Amino acid sequence: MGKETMNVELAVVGGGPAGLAVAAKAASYGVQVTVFDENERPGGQLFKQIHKFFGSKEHQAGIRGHDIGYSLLSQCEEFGVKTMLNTVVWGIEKNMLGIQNNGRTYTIKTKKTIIATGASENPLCFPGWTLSGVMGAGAAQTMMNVHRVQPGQKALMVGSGNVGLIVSYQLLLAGIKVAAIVEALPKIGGYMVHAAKIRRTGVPILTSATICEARGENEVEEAVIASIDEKGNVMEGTQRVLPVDLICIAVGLRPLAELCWMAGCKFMFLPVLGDHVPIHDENMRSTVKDIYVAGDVAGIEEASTAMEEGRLAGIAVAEELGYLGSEEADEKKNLARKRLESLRLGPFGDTRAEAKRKLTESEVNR
Amino acid sequence: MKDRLKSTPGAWVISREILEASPGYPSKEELKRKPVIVIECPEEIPCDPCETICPRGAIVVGEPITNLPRIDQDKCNACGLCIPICPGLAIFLVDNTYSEKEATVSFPYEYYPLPKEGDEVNAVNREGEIACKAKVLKVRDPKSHDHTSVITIVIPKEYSNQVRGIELQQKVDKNE
Amino acid sequence: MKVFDATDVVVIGGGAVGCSIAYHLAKEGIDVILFERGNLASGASGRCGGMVVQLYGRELNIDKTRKRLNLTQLNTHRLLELQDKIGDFEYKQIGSFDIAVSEEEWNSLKKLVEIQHKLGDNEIELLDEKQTREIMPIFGDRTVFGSRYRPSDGNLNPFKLTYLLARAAKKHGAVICTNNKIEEIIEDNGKVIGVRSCIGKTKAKWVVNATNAWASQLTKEVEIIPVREIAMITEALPELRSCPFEARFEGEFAYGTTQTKDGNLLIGGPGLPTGEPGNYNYYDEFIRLSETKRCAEYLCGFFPSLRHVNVIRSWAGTMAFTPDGVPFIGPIPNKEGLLVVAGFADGMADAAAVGELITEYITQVKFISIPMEIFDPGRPCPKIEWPHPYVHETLHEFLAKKYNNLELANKRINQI
Amino acid sequence: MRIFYHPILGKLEEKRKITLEVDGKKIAAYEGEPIAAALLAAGIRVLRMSPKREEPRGVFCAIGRCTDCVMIVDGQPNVRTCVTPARDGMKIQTQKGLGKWAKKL
Repeated sequence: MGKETMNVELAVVGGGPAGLAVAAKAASYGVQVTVFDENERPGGQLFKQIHKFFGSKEHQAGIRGHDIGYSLLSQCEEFGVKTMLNTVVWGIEKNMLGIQNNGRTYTIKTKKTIIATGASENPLCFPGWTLSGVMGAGAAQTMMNVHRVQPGQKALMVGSGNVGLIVSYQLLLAGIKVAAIVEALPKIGGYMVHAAKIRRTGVPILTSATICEARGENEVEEAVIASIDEKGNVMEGTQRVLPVDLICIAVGLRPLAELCWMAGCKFMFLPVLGDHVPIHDENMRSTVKDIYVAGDVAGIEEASTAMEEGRLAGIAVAEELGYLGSEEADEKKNLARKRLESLRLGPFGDTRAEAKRKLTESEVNR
Repeated sequence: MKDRLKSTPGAWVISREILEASPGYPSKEELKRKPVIVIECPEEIPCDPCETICPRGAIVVGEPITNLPRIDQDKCNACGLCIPICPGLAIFLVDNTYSEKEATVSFPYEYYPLPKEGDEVNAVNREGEIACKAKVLKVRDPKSHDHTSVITIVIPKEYSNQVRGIELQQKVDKNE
Repeated sequence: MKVFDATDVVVIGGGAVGCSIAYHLAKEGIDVILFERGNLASGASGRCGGMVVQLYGRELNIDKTRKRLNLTQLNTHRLLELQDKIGDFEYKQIGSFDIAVSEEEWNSLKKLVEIQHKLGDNEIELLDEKQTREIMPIFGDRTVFGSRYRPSDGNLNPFKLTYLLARAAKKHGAVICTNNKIEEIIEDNGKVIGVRSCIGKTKAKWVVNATNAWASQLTKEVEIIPVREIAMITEALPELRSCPFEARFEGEFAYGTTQTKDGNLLIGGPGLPTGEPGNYNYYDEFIRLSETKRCAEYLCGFFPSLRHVNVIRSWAGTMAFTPDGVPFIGPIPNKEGLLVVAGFADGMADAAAVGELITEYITQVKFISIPMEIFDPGRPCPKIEWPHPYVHETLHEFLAKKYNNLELANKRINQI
Repeated sequence: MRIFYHPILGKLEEKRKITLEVDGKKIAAYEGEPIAAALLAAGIRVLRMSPKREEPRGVFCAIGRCTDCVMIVDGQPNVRTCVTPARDGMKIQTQKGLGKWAKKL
């Protein structure tokens, strides 16, 4: 327990897409920003997104996630954003952060804090789920796309949301065979185009199907899958044994909002956005003074929205700190909000847009 | 080959009718008449790089961004710039005028290793089933494609409406 | 909803104490419904350290202390029996310390133990520094003058205790209804006739308010002082030969540690003052950075080797005190059918016995012989004068006084 | 198995090679990569045995949240190998149960 104290104008907790976007934006107006991240390198989960992003030109559509990551990093560098890596933020209180770096504890005094801690994957329990070789789809993605290591040779994907579909595709890119994708619902959860490109390789997508069991001595050696009826019960006689050594679980994400809870933010339960989500206003400000949220911690969406939310928060903070006039800030914020809106259109975006509206229009904000 | 797992029918497949009814899909006449861009994008997702990249303004998404891309076949000269930019890998180029009996299909491909020009490969349909033999005509992988190669294969004309790719060139364990 | 229409006894509060009451009543064939506003053990039971310390604090009011001890000693026996009956809740009698960290404290502790021995509490031991360190080798160099040690104290898993009690209660026919807040205890002419919750009214002959720190919100007649406590838990460690212990910190209420069966070390102590004065803000269950830091720093002084151990979680909870420090257990005067069970600083040290005591009262069948009078919620409760009852700083001062009051101590000693 | 060639990420970048000692055996690794990645590349997938039932566990979340991948690193148990960078000469042991602490507690 050290007694060292540092002063930071804007502290950004989490150096993923949202955090870096906030940092770059706020710093571009002159705010002194420090980003804290637990990992050896910044970028969060952005560097494992090696696919081209959807969206429009302003959202950097058609550009691969990791390239967006590099450009964000260089922007941060250009504007003099400081980063503290291998640093855990373990506590928060008003305008104070508790951090741990290299076994030492420090206190950080901040004027504004952005919590952009992202999300974690939901687990799924079935017999054998603790075996080595059963892992989150994002974990497999990290291993192959960031660390360049194959997490297995032959995989079963559980879940057909965009994460399940994209990671299945990336497994194929990394030279890993995909035995099947199983989805408990009668319809796939992700985009049709993602499913289509996987289907072109012959990987079967089995809907109304589930994993029953993972088997193996120490590691996964085979998976048992089966069809399920409308009530979710396994239909006898439909069980199949697949020889796989990797089972990826892609059954959704939930916000990593511990720091928001600790800070005393008010929450709203919104299953569409992953779970309990910190209530925030249309400037991404939480219900606690001087604390902002951005990205998946403020509701599970995807990296493009995370970055747009980050930019919005960055502008709002720069305004609050007096680096931007209110007129100019309003204009910029409106543009950012427009870009966000356009990412929340269509049958996939509507429910999220509605949930986000509930958050920003919550009475607690007033 | 043991009995392979069959994908659940209807679970993901976009029926030919839906595809053909979508505004990015060319008409039968156009398909016959000239090389055409085929956009297989029947879901309203917020995405428009195909519109942005088209130098002739032939692809229009417009506002809102979730509109399905529509293509003006008269403006389109089938340059194929939209194929590698599509994040969904959903744009193809079909040329039924290649020769009397043969057509070409160009499609995006990101797997390793790439086939070589002149290779004999298996062409696959949207379900990954082998449809016919094909010959690789062109493999284009310039830097601007950002690792999405565009491969053109020559196939018998009657398959030009179903072939949308080739079998992966990875060594596949035939026992499974 | 028929099942909730009427019953013999309604128990409010699903902590260890409430579940124990439901279990003991159901076992005697009495119809009982337990209502809990959150989940079982979501209040103080699930946030405590699970320490079963039979005599916390250094209260020198010997009469009260002795009577309290009767109850907690009985509880210790009953916990052992319960563990055979309802399942393993990891209760282990591993002893507990009360440590003196100053010369002054050491002297008062010596006197206290002497008196306790005179009163027949032969179990309590006075250990000098060397003996203390022998039993608990992980103490660092911080001055430890000596300790008061009770070998039969111990710890348990409060979640398991609560849930096992609830399960056993259900087995005997009790109904457990969680996530249902009781809005009101309904009275008619000085007689309690039931409760009202969001699912409707439930008629009952008896209502037991076992909400501890929240008791005065439903029963205005009792005054409960809620005290915010914080806790932290470390990663699982090998057996530290670490007894539960308490030690005062700069005149404040005690900090303590205890190791769970899985090896995690639970550490806890008083939280910092929060909220605006008069705002009833004691029920503040947010944890703050500064208080976790303070607590960790203090305990690292005792156990320097724990400096490189990771804390994996921290939280805050609410303890409850009565103005005179003795729990309220029993009927509320002029409110026929209403019983209050509240004001335990450590419910684990009372849960099993209190269940029996209440059952005994309701069934009028005596099978234990602990006089309930001293716990009478209607007793004249000597109130300490505070500027405002819910100002945190004052409470800390109050508690410090309560534990340190040498003048009162000397007076009492002279009386013996 | 390492992915030496990736169709999108290209050739594996050469980084400084280091040596880790895992349960007495030496394995090669790249400096700074997470220990868990180095072990996976060396085909080591079981990282610890659970305390109660002594069941094998491996990498699960790979972002430091689940603590399923903890091992004894240089005498310190419960080290999250998925977020701990590999350094030359590190001594890594499969953690059995709560593990043994080299430092006295």
